Amino acid sequence: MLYLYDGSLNVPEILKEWYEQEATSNYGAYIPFVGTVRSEDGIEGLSFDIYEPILNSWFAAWQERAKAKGAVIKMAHSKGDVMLHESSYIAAVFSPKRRVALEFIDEFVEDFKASAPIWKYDLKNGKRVYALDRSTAISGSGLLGVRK
Amino acid sequence: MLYLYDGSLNVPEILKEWYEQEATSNYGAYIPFVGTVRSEDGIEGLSFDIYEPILNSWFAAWQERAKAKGAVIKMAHSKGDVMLHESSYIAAVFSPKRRVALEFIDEFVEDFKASAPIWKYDLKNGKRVYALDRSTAISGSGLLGVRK
Amino acid sequence: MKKFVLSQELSKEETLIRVEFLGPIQKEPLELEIKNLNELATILQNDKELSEWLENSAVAVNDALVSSLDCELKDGDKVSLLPPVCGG
Amino acid sequence: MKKFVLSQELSKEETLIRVEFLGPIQKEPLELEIKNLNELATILQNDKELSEWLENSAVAVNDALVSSLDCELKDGDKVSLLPPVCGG
Repeated sequence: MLYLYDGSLNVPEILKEWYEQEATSNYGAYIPFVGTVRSEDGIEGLSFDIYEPILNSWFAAWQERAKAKGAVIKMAHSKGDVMLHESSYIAAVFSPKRRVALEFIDEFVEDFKASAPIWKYDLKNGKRVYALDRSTAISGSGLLGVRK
Repeated sequence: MLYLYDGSLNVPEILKEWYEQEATSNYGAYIPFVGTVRSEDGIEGLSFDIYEPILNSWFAAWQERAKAKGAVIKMAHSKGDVMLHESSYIAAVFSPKRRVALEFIDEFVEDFKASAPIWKYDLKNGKRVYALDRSTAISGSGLLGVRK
Repeated sequence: MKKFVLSQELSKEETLIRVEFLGPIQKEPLELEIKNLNELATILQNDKELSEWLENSAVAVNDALVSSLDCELKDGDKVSLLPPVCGG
Repeated sequence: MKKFVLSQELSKEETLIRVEFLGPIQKEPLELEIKNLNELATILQNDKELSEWLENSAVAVNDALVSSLDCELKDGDKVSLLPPVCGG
Protein backbone atom coordinates (compact mmCIF):
# COMPACT_ATOMS: atom_id res chain seq x y z
CA MET A 1 0.00 0.00 0.00
CA LEU A 2 3.13 2.20 -0.25
CA TYR A 3 3.99 3.24 -3.78
CA LEU A 4 7.15 5.13 -4.80
CA TYR A 5 7.41 6.70 -8.24
CA ASP A 6 10.25 8.30 -10.16
CA GLY A 7 9.17 11.90 -10.74
CA SER A 8 5.72 13.42 -10.35
CA LEU A 9 2.55 11.50 -9.49
CA ASN A 10 -0.37 10.94 -11.85
CA VAL A 11 -2.90 12.07 -9.26
CA PRO A 12 -6.20 11.32 -11.07
CA GLU A 13 -4.94 7.85 -11.98
CA ILE A 14 -3.77 6.99 -8.45
CA LEU A 15 -6.94 8.33 -6.79
CA LYS A 16 -8.98 6.25 -9.24
CA GLU A 17 -6.92 3.09 -8.70
CA TRP A 18 -7.21 3.31 -4.92
CA TYR A 19 -10.94 4.03 -5.09
CA GLU A 20 -11.46 1.00 -7.31
CA GLN A 21 -9.22 -1.23 -5.18
CA GLU A 22 -11.55 -0.64 -2.21
CA ALA A 23 -14.80 -0.42 -4.18
CA THR A 24 -16.38 -3.39 -2.40
CA SER A 25 -14.51 -3.26 0.93
CA ASN A 26 -17.47 -1.52 2.60
CA TYR A 27 -15.54 1.55 3.71
CA GLY A 28 -17.83 4.55 4.14
CA ALA A 29 -15.11 7.20 4.04
CA TYR A 30 -12.14 7.70 1.69
CA ILE A 31 -9.96 10.74 2.40
CA PRO A 32 -6.94 11.38 0.20
CA PHE A 33 -4.46 14.14 0.94
CA VAL A 34 -2.68 15.40 -2.18
CA GLY A 35 0.50 17.48 -1.91
CA THR A 36 1.43 19.68 -4.87
CA VAL A 37 4.58 21.74 -5.49
CA ARG A 38 3.86 25.43 -4.95
CA SER A 39 5.55 28.27 -6.78
CA GLU A 40 7.46 30.23 -4.13
CA ASP A 41 10.90 31.78 -3.64
CA GLY A 42 11.62 31.43 -7.34
CA ILE A 43 12.04 27.65 -7.25
CA GLU A 44 11.73 25.61 -10.43
CA GLY A 45 10.58 22.53 -8.55
CA LEU A 46 11.51 20.17 -5.73
CA SER A 47 13.56 17.02 -5.57
CA PHE A 48 13.34 14.15 -3.08
CA ASP A 49 15.62 11.50 -1.60
CA ILE A 50 13.98 8.59 0.19
CA TYR A 51 15.54 6.03 2.51
CA GLU A 52 13.25 3.12 1.80
CA PRO A 53 14.08 0.60 4.56
CA ILE A 54 13.03 2.98 7.35
CA LEU A 55 10.16 4.44 5.31
CA ASN A 56 8.80 0.91 4.91
CA SER A 57 8.95 0.08 8.61
CA TRP A 58 7.51 3.48 9.57
CA PHE A 59 4.64 2.91 7.15
CA ALA A 60 4.07 -0.68 8.34
CA ALA A 61 3.68 0.59 11.92
CA TRP A 62 1.03 3.09 10.78
CA GLN A 63 -0.76 0.41 8.78
CA GLU A 64 -1.01 -1.63 12.01
CA ARG A 65 -2.46 1.36 13.87
CA ALA A 66 -5.01 1.83 11.08
CA LYS A 67 -5.90 -1.86 11.06
CA ALA A 68 -6.63 -1.73 14.80
CA LYS A 69 -9.33 0.84 14.00
CA GLY A 70 -10.68 -1.06 11.01
CA ALA A 71 -9.04 1.36 8.57
CA VAL A 72 -6.50 1.15 5.74
CA ILE A 73 -3.82 3.65 4.69
CA LYS A 74 -2.31 4.05 1.24
CA MET A 75 0.54 6.32 0.32
CA ALA A 76 2.36 7.38 -2.83
CA HIS A 77 5.49 9.55 -3.02
CA SER A 78 7.86 10.81 -5.68
CA LYS A 79 11.59 10.17 -5.88
CA GLY A 80 13.76 12.66 -7.74
CA ASP A 81 12.51 15.81 -9.41
CA VAL A 82 8.95 17.18 -9.34
CA MET A 83 8.30 20.47 -11.08
CA LEU A 84 6.00 23.40 -10.18
CA HIS A 85 2.27 22.52 -9.91
CA GLU A 86 3.05 18.82 -10.16
CA SER A 87 2.22 16.56 -7.20
CA SER A 88 4.73 14.58 -5.13
CA TYR A 89 2.63 13.07 -2.33
CA ILE A 90 -0.68 11.32 -1.79
CA ALA A 91 -1.79 9.75 1.47
CA ALA A 92 -5.25 8.25 1.87
CA VAL A 93 -7.31 6.69 4.62
CA PHE A 94 -10.22 4.33 4.04
CA SER A 95 -12.42 3.68 7.06
CA PRO A 96 -15.92 2.48 7.86
CA LYS A 97 -16.62 5.69 9.79
CA ARG A 98 -15.87 9.31 9.02
CA ARG A 99 -14.49 10.36 12.45
CA VAL A 100 -11.79 7.68 12.34
CA ALA A 101 -10.86 8.71 8.80
CA LEU A 102 -10.78 12.44 9.55
CA GLU A 103 -8.62 11.99 12.64
CA PHE A 104 -6.33 9.43 11.03
CA ILE A 105 -5.50 11.43 7.93
CA ASP A 106 -4.53 14.41 10.11
CA GLU A 107 -2.34 12.38 12.50
CA PHE A 108 -0.78 10.40 9.66
CA VAL A 109 0.12 13.42 7.55
CA GLU A 110 1.60 15.26 10.55
CA ASP A 111 3.70 12.28 11.60
CA PHE A 112 4.73 11.79 7.98
CA LYS A 113 6.05 15.36 7.95
CA ALA A 114 7.89 14.86 11.24
CA SER A 115 9.24 11.34 10.82
CA ALA A 116 9.24 9.86 7.32
CA PRO A 117 12.85 9.55 6.08
CA ILE A 118 12.47 11.74 3.02
CA TRP A 119 14.68 14.72 2.20
CA LYS A 120 13.52 17.70 0.18
CA TYR A 121 15.65 19.90 -2.06
CA ASP A 122 14.71 23.11 -3.87
CA LEU A 123 15.54 23.15 -7.56
CA LYS A 124 16.88 26.65 -8.11
CA ASN A 125 19.02 27.89 -10.98
CA GLY A 126 19.48 24.27 -11.97
CA LYS A 127 20.92 23.37 -8.55
CA ARG A 128 19.61 21.03 -5.85
CA VAL A 129 19.57 22.89 -2.50
CA TYR A 130 18.66 21.02 0.69
CA ALA A 131 15.55 22.64 2.27
CA LEU A 132 16.97 22.63 5.80
CA ASP A 133 14.83 25.54 7.03
CA ARG A 134 11.58 23.66 6.20
CA SER A 135 12.84 20.33 7.53
CA THR A 136 12.16 18.73 10.90
CA ALA A 137 14.70 16.87 13.02
CA ILE A 138 13.35 13.39 13.73
CA SER A 139 12.37 12.91 17.37
CA GLY A 140 15.47 11.94 19.39
CA SER A 141 17.93 13.57 17.01
CA GLY A 142 21.29 14.83 18.23
CA LEU A 143 22.40 11.71 20.15
CA LEU A 144 25.78 11.54 18.48
CA GLY A 145 26.50 15.23 19.08
CA VAL A 146 26.40 15.02 22.87
CA ARG A 147 29.91 15.49 24.29
CA LYS A 148 30.92 13.63 27.43
CA MET B 1 -18.36 24.89 -6.74
CA LEU B 2 -21.45 22.98 -5.54
CA TYR B 3 -22.52 20.20 -7.88
CA LEU B 4 -25.69 18.12 -7.49
CA TYR B 5 -26.15 14.92 -9.49
CA ASP B 6 -29.09 12.59 -10.05
CA GLY B 7 -27.98 9.22 -8.64
CA SER B 8 -24.47 8.11 -7.72
CA LEU B 9 -21.30 10.13 -8.25
CA ASN B 10 -18.54 9.26 -10.73
CA VAL B 11 -15.83 9.68 -8.10
CA PRO B 12 -12.66 9.26 -10.25
CA GLU B 13 -14.05 11.69 -12.81
CA ILE B 14 -15.01 14.35 -10.25
CA LEU B 15 -11.71 14.08 -8.33
CA LYS B 16 -9.87 14.44 -11.64
CA GLU B 17 -11.95 17.43 -12.78
CA TRP B 18 -11.41 19.29 -9.51
CA TYR B 19 -7.69 18.52 -9.50
CA GLU B 20 -7.37 19.85 -13.03
CA GLN B 21 -9.51 22.93 -12.31
CA GLU B 22 -6.99 24.01 -9.66
CA ALA B 23 -3.86 22.69 -11.41
CA THR B 24 -2.23 26.12 -11.66
CA SER B 25 -3.87 27.87 -8.67
CA ASN B 26 -0.78 27.25 -6.53
CA TYR B 27 -2.58 25.31 -3.78
CA GLY B 28 -0.22 22.99 -1.94
CA ALA B 29 -2.88 20.76 -0.41
CA TYR B 30 -5.99 19.12 -1.91
CA ILE B 31 -8.06 17.00 0.48
CA PRO B 32 -11.19 15.34 -0.83
CA PHE B 33 -13.57 13.46 1.47
CA VAL B 34 -15.53 10.73 -0.35
CA GLY B 35 -18.64 9.19 1.22
CA THR B 36 -19.72 5.76 0.00
CA VAL B 37 -22.86 3.76 0.81
CA ARG B 38 -22.04 0.94 3.23
CA SER B 39 -23.80 -2.40 3.34
CA GLU B 40 -25.49 -2.56 6.76
CA ASP B 41 -28.85 -3.54 8.23
CA GLY B 42 -29.82 -5.24 4.99
CA ILE B 43 -30.30 -2.01 3.03
CA GLU B 44 -30.22 -2.03 -0.76
CA GLY B 45 -29.03 1.55 -0.93
CA LEU B 46 -29.82 5.07 0.22
CA SER B 47 -31.92 7.85 -1.23
CA PHE B 48 -31.58 11.61 -0.73
CA ASP B 49 -33.82 14.67 -0.78
CA ILE B 50 -32.13 18.06 -0.98
CA TYR B 51 -33.57 21.50 -0.35
CA GLU B 52 -31.41 23.51 -2.67
CA PRO B 53 -32.10 27.15 -1.68
CA ILE B 54 -30.82 26.66 1.88
CA LEU B 55 -28.07 24.27 0.79
CA ASN B 56 -26.81 26.97 -1.56
CA SER B 57 -26.73 29.70 1.10
CA TRP B 58 -25.16 27.33 3.66
CA PHE B 59 -22.47 26.44 1.12
CA ALA B 60 -21.90 30.07 0.13
CA ALA B 61 -21.25 30.96 3.79
CA TRP B 62 -18.62 28.20 4.03
CA GLN B 63 -17.03 29.33 0.77
CA GLU B 64 -16.62 32.79 2.35
CA ARG B 65 -14.97 31.26 5.43
CA ALA B 66 -12.63 29.29 3.19
CA LYS B 67 -11.79 32.36 1.11
CA ALA B 68 -10.84 34.27 4.26
CA LYS B 69 -8.14 31.63 4.82
CA GLY B 70 -7.02 31.57 1.21
CA ALA B 71 -8.75 28.24 0.58
CA VAL B 72 -11.47 26.92 -1.74
CA ILE B 73 -14.17 24.31 -1.08
CA LYS B 74 -15.89 22.12 -3.65
CA MET B 75 -18.77 19.77 -2.99
CA ALA B 76 -20.76 17.20 -4.94
CA HIS B 77 -23.85 15.35 -3.71
CA SER B 78 -26.36 12.87 -5.08
CA LYS B 79 -30.10 13.39 -5.35
CA GLY B 80 -32.35 10.33 -5.39
CA ASP B 81 -31.13 6.74 -5.18
CA VAL B 82 -27.55 5.57 -4.61
CA MET B 83 -26.95 1.85 -4.31
CA LEU B 84 -24.52 -0.15 -2.11
CA HIS B 85 -20.81 0.64 -2.63
CA GLU B 86 -21.68 3.64 -4.78
CA SER B 87 -20.72 7.13 -3.60
CA SER B 88 -23.12 9.96 -2.79
CA TYR B 89 -20.88 12.71 -1.40
CA ILE B 90 -17.57 14.41 -2.10
CA ALA B 91 -16.29 17.48 -0.31
CA ALA B 92 -12.83 18.88 -1.01
CA VAL B 93 -10.64 21.65 0.30
CA PHE B 94 -7.81 23.26 -1.66
CA SER B 95 -5.44 25.42 0.36
CA PRO B 96 -1.90 26.79 0.16
CA LYS B 97 -1.03 25.14 3.48
CA ARG B 98 -1.75 21.70 4.86
CA ARG B 99 -2.88 22.71 8.38
CA VAL B 100 -5.63 24.94 7.00
CA ALA B 101 -6.79 22.16 4.67
CA LEU B 102 -6.74 19.44 7.33
CA GLU B 103 -8.70 21.55 9.80
CA PHE B 104 -11.12 22.86 7.22
CA ILE B 105 -12.12 19.51 5.77
CA ASP B 106 -12.90 18.23 9.27
CA GLU B 107 -14.96 21.26 10.29
CA PHE B 108 -16.73 21.42 6.95
CA VAL B 109 -17.73 17.74 6.89
CA GLU B 110 -18.97 17.88 10.49
CA ASP B 111 -21.06 20.98 9.89
CA PHE B 112 -22.33 19.43 6.66
CA LYS B 113 -23.58 16.44 8.66
CA ALA B 114 -25.22 18.71 11.26
CA SER B 115 -26.65 21.46 9.10
CA ALA B 116 -26.92 20.78 5.36
CA PRO B 117 -30.61 20.45 4.38
CA ILE B 118 -30.38 16.93 2.99
CA TRP B 119 -32.57 14.03 4.09
CA LYS B 120 -31.48 10.41 3.93
CA TYR B 121 -33.71 7.38 3.39
CA ASP B 122 -32.83 3.70 3.56
CA LEU B 123 -33.89 1.67 0.55
CA LYS B 124 -35.21 -1.54 2.10
CA ASN B 125 -37.48 -4.10 0.48
CA GLY B 126 -38.08 -1.61 -2.28
CA LYS B 127 -39.31 1.04 0.18
CA ARG B 128 -37.88 4.45 1.09
CA VAL B 129 -37.60 4.72 4.91
CA TYR B 130 -36.51 8.01 6.50
CA ALA B 131 -33.29 7.45 8.49
CA LEU B 132 -34.49 9.40 11.54
CA ASP B 133 -32.21 7.59 14.02
CA ARG B 134 -29.07 8.65 12.10
CA SER B 135 -30.28 12.20 11.48
CA THR B 136 -29.42 15.35 13.39
CA ALA B 137 -31.85 18.12 14.30
CA ILE B 138 -30.53 21.40 12.91
CA SER B 139 -29.32 23.79 15.62
CA GLY B 140 -32.29 25.75 16.98
CA SER B 141 -34.89 23.12 16.05
CA GLY B 142 -38.13 22.81 17.98
CA LEU B 143 -39.15 26.50 17.94
CA LEU B 144 -42.65 25.80 16.66
CA GLY B 145 -43.26 23.04 19.21
CA VAL B 146 -42.89 25.29 22.26
CA ARG B 147 -46.31 25.77 23.92
CA LYS B 148 -47.12 29.08 25.55
CA MET C 1 -58.25 58.88 9.45
CA LYS C 2 -60.50 56.77 7.27
CA LYS C 3 -57.71 56.27 4.82
CA PHE C 4 -55.44 54.90 7.59
CA VAL C 5 -58.02 52.30 8.64
CA LEU C 6 -58.53 51.21 5.04
CA SER C 7 -54.82 50.77 4.59
CA GLN C 8 -54.63 48.61 7.70
CA GLU C 9 -57.46 46.38 6.52
CA LEU C 10 -55.91 46.04 3.12
CA SER C 11 -52.56 44.97 4.50
CA LYS C 12 -54.30 42.52 6.83
CA GLU C 13 -56.19 40.88 3.98
CA GLU C 14 -53.04 40.56 1.92
CA THR C 15 -50.86 38.77 4.50
CA LEU C 16 -50.87 35.34 2.85
CA ILE C 17 -48.03 33.10 4.01
CA ARG C 18 -46.97 29.85 2.35
CA VAL C 19 -45.84 27.10 4.73
CA GLU C 20 -43.76 24.25 3.30
CA PHE C 21 -42.87 20.93 4.92
CA LEU C 22 -39.53 19.64 3.67
CA GLY C 23 -37.95 16.22 3.29
CA PRO C 24 -39.71 13.36 5.04
CA ILE C 25 -42.66 15.39 6.41
CA GLN C 26 -45.46 14.06 4.26
CA LYS C 27 -47.68 17.11 4.19
CA GLU C 28 -48.85 19.41 1.42
CA PRO C 29 -47.95 23.12 1.68
CA LEU C 30 -50.43 25.43 3.47
CA GLU C 31 -51.50 28.99 2.58
CA LEU C 32 -52.23 30.78 5.85
CA GLU C 33 -53.32 34.28 6.81
CA ILE C 34 -50.96 34.91 9.70
CA LYS C 35 -48.82 37.82 10.80
CA ASN C 36 -46.04 36.13 12.70
CA LEU C 37 -44.48 32.79 13.69
CA ASN C 38 -46.29 32.69 17.05
CA GLU C 39 -49.60 32.47 15.18
CA LEU C 40 -48.14 29.72 13.03
CA ALA C 41 -47.02 27.75 16.10
CA THR C 42 -50.54 27.92 17.55
CA ILE C 43 -52.11 26.67 14.32
CA LEU C 44 -49.64 23.84 13.70
CA GLN C 45 -49.79 22.65 17.32
CA ASN C 46 -53.44 21.75 16.69
CA ASP C 47 -52.34 19.23 14.05
CA LYS C 48 -51.64 15.96 15.88
CA GLU C 49 -49.70 14.48 12.96
CA LEU C 50 -47.19 17.33 13.16
CA SER C 51 -46.43 17.22 16.88
CA GLU C 52 -43.16 15.25 16.61
CA TRP C 53 -42.01 17.23 13.60
CA LEU C 54 -42.57 20.51 15.44
CA GLU C 55 -40.27 19.28 18.22
CA ASN C 56 -37.36 18.37 15.96
CA SER C 57 -37.66 20.70 12.98
CA ALA C 58 -35.84 23.93 12.28
CA VAL C 59 -37.70 26.90 10.82
CA ALA C 60 -36.73 29.10 7.90
CA VAL C 61 -38.38 32.29 6.69
CA ASN C 62 -37.68 32.98 3.03
CA ASP C 63 -34.95 30.35 3.12
CA ALA C 64 -33.10 31.88 6.06
CA LEU C 65 -33.08 29.88 9.30
CA VAL C 66 -34.59 31.74 12.27
CA SER C 67 -33.69 31.30 15.92
CA SER C 68 -36.76 32.90 17.50
CA LEU C 69 -40.52 33.10 16.96
CA ASP C 70 -40.35 36.88 17.29
CA CYS C 71 -40.48 37.29 13.57
CA GLU C 72 -43.13 39.34 11.77
CA LEU C 73 -44.31 38.00 8.45
CA LYS C 74 -45.31 39.99 5.39
CA ASP C 75 -47.42 39.05 2.44
CA GLY C 76 -45.78 36.46 0.19
CA ASP C 77 -43.32 35.23 2.81
CA LYS C 78 -42.45 31.57 2.78
CA VAL C 79 -41.97 29.55 5.98
CA SER C 80 -40.22 26.17 5.75
CA LEU C 81 -39.96 23.36 8.30
CA LEU C 82 -36.70 21.40 8.14
CA PRO C 83 -36.72 18.05 9.97
CA PRO C 84 -33.46 16.36 11.15
CA VAL C 85 -30.88 16.10 8.38
CA CYS C 86 -28.36 13.50 7.30
CA GLY C 87 -26.43 14.26 4.15
CA GLY C 88 -23.41 12.32 2.99
CA MET D 1 41.94 -20.08 29.68
CA LYS D 2 43.87 -19.53 26.50
CA LYS D 3 40.87 -20.46 24.46
CA PHE D 4 38.81 -17.81 26.22
CA VAL D 5 41.31 -15.07 25.43
CA LEU D 6 41.51 -16.15 21.80
CA SER D 7 37.79 -16.01 21.48
CA GLN D 8 37.78 -12.48 22.87
CA GLU D 9 40.42 -11.33 20.44
CA LEU D 10 38.65 -12.94 17.53
CA SER D 11 35.36 -11.26 18.29
CA LYS D 12 37.13 -7.95 18.71
CA GLU D 13 38.74 -8.18 15.28
CA GLU D 14 35.46 -9.05 13.65
CA THR D 15 33.45 -6.08 14.91
CA LEU D 16 33.27 -4.13 11.65
CA ILE D 17 30.48 -1.56 11.54
CA ARG D 18 29.24 0.25 8.47
CA VAL D 19 28.20 3.88 9.01
CA GLU D 20 25.98 5.53 6.40
CA PHE D 21 25.13 9.22 5.99
CA LEU D 22 21.70 9.67 4.46
CA GLY D 23 20.02 12.36 2.38
CA PRO D 24 21.85 15.67 2.17
CA ILE D 25 24.92 14.66 4.23
CA GLN D 26 27.57 14.57 1.53
CA LYS D 27 29.83 11.92 2.99
CA GLU D 28 30.85 8.46 1.87
CA PRO D 29 30.04 5.50 4.15
CA LEU D 30 32.65 4.49 6.74
CA GLU D 31 33.74 1.03 7.88
CA LEU D 32 34.73 1.28 11.54
CA GLU D 33 35.96 -1.13 14.18
CA ILE D 34 33.81 -0.05 17.10
CA LYS D 35 31.81 -1.84 19.75
CA ASN D 36 29.11 0.68 20.60
CA LEU D 37 27.56 4.04 19.70
CA ASN D 38 29.58 5.92 22.32
CA GLU D 39 32.75 5.02 20.43
CA LEU D 40 31.11 6.16 17.22
CA ALA D 41 30.16 9.52 18.79
CA THR D 42 33.76 10.10 19.87
CA ILE D 43 35.09 9.35 16.39
CA LEU D 44 32.53 11.43 14.48
CA GLN D 45 32.90 14.41 16.84
CA ASN D 46 36.48 14.76 15.61
CA ASP D 47 35.18 15.43 12.09
CA LYS D 48 34.52 19.19 11.89
CA GLU D 49 32.36 18.86 8.76
CA LEU D 50 29.93 16.64 10.62
CA SER D 51 29.38 18.77 13.71
CA GLU D 52 26.08 20.35 12.63
CA TRP D 53 24.77 17.07 11.28
CA LEU D 54 25.52 15.32 14.57
CA GLU D 55 23.39 17.90 16.38
CA ASN D 56 20.29 17.48 14.18
CA SER D 57 20.45 13.89 12.94
CA ALA D 58 18.65 10.85 14.24
CA VAL D 59 20.48 7.52 14.52
CA ALA D 60 19.33 4.10 13.34
CA VAL D 61 20.99 0.74 13.96
CA ASN D 62 20.07 -1.83 11.34
CA ASP D 63 17.30 0.48 10.15
CA ALA D 64 15.66 0.84 13.55
CA LEU D 65 15.81 4.28 15.19
CA VAL D 66 17.53 4.31 18.57
CA SER D 67 16.89 6.72 21.44
CA SER D 68 20.09 6.18 23.42
CA LEU D 69 23.82 5.64 22.86
CA ASP D 70 23.75 2.65 25.22
CA CYS D 71 23.65 0.27 22.33
CA GLU D 72 26.21 -2.48 21.78
CA LEU D 73 27.13 -3.18 18.18
CA LYS D 74 28.00 -6.53 16.64
CA ASP D 75 29.91 -7.40 13.54
CA GLY D 76 28.07 -6.43 10.36
CA ASP D 77 25.74 -3.94 12.03
CA LYS D 78 24.78 -0.87 10.05
CA VAL D 79 24.47 2.57 11.65
CA SER D 80 22.64 5.33 9.72
CA LEU D 81 22.50 9.06 10.33
CA LEU D 82 19.20 10.68 9.33
CA PRO D 83 19.26 14.49 9.04
CA PRO D 84 16.05 16.62 9.33
CA VAL D 85 13.30 15.36 7.04
CA CYS D 86 10.67 17.01 4.89
CA GLY D 87 8.52 14.69 2.81
CA GLY D 88 5.41 15.72 0.96
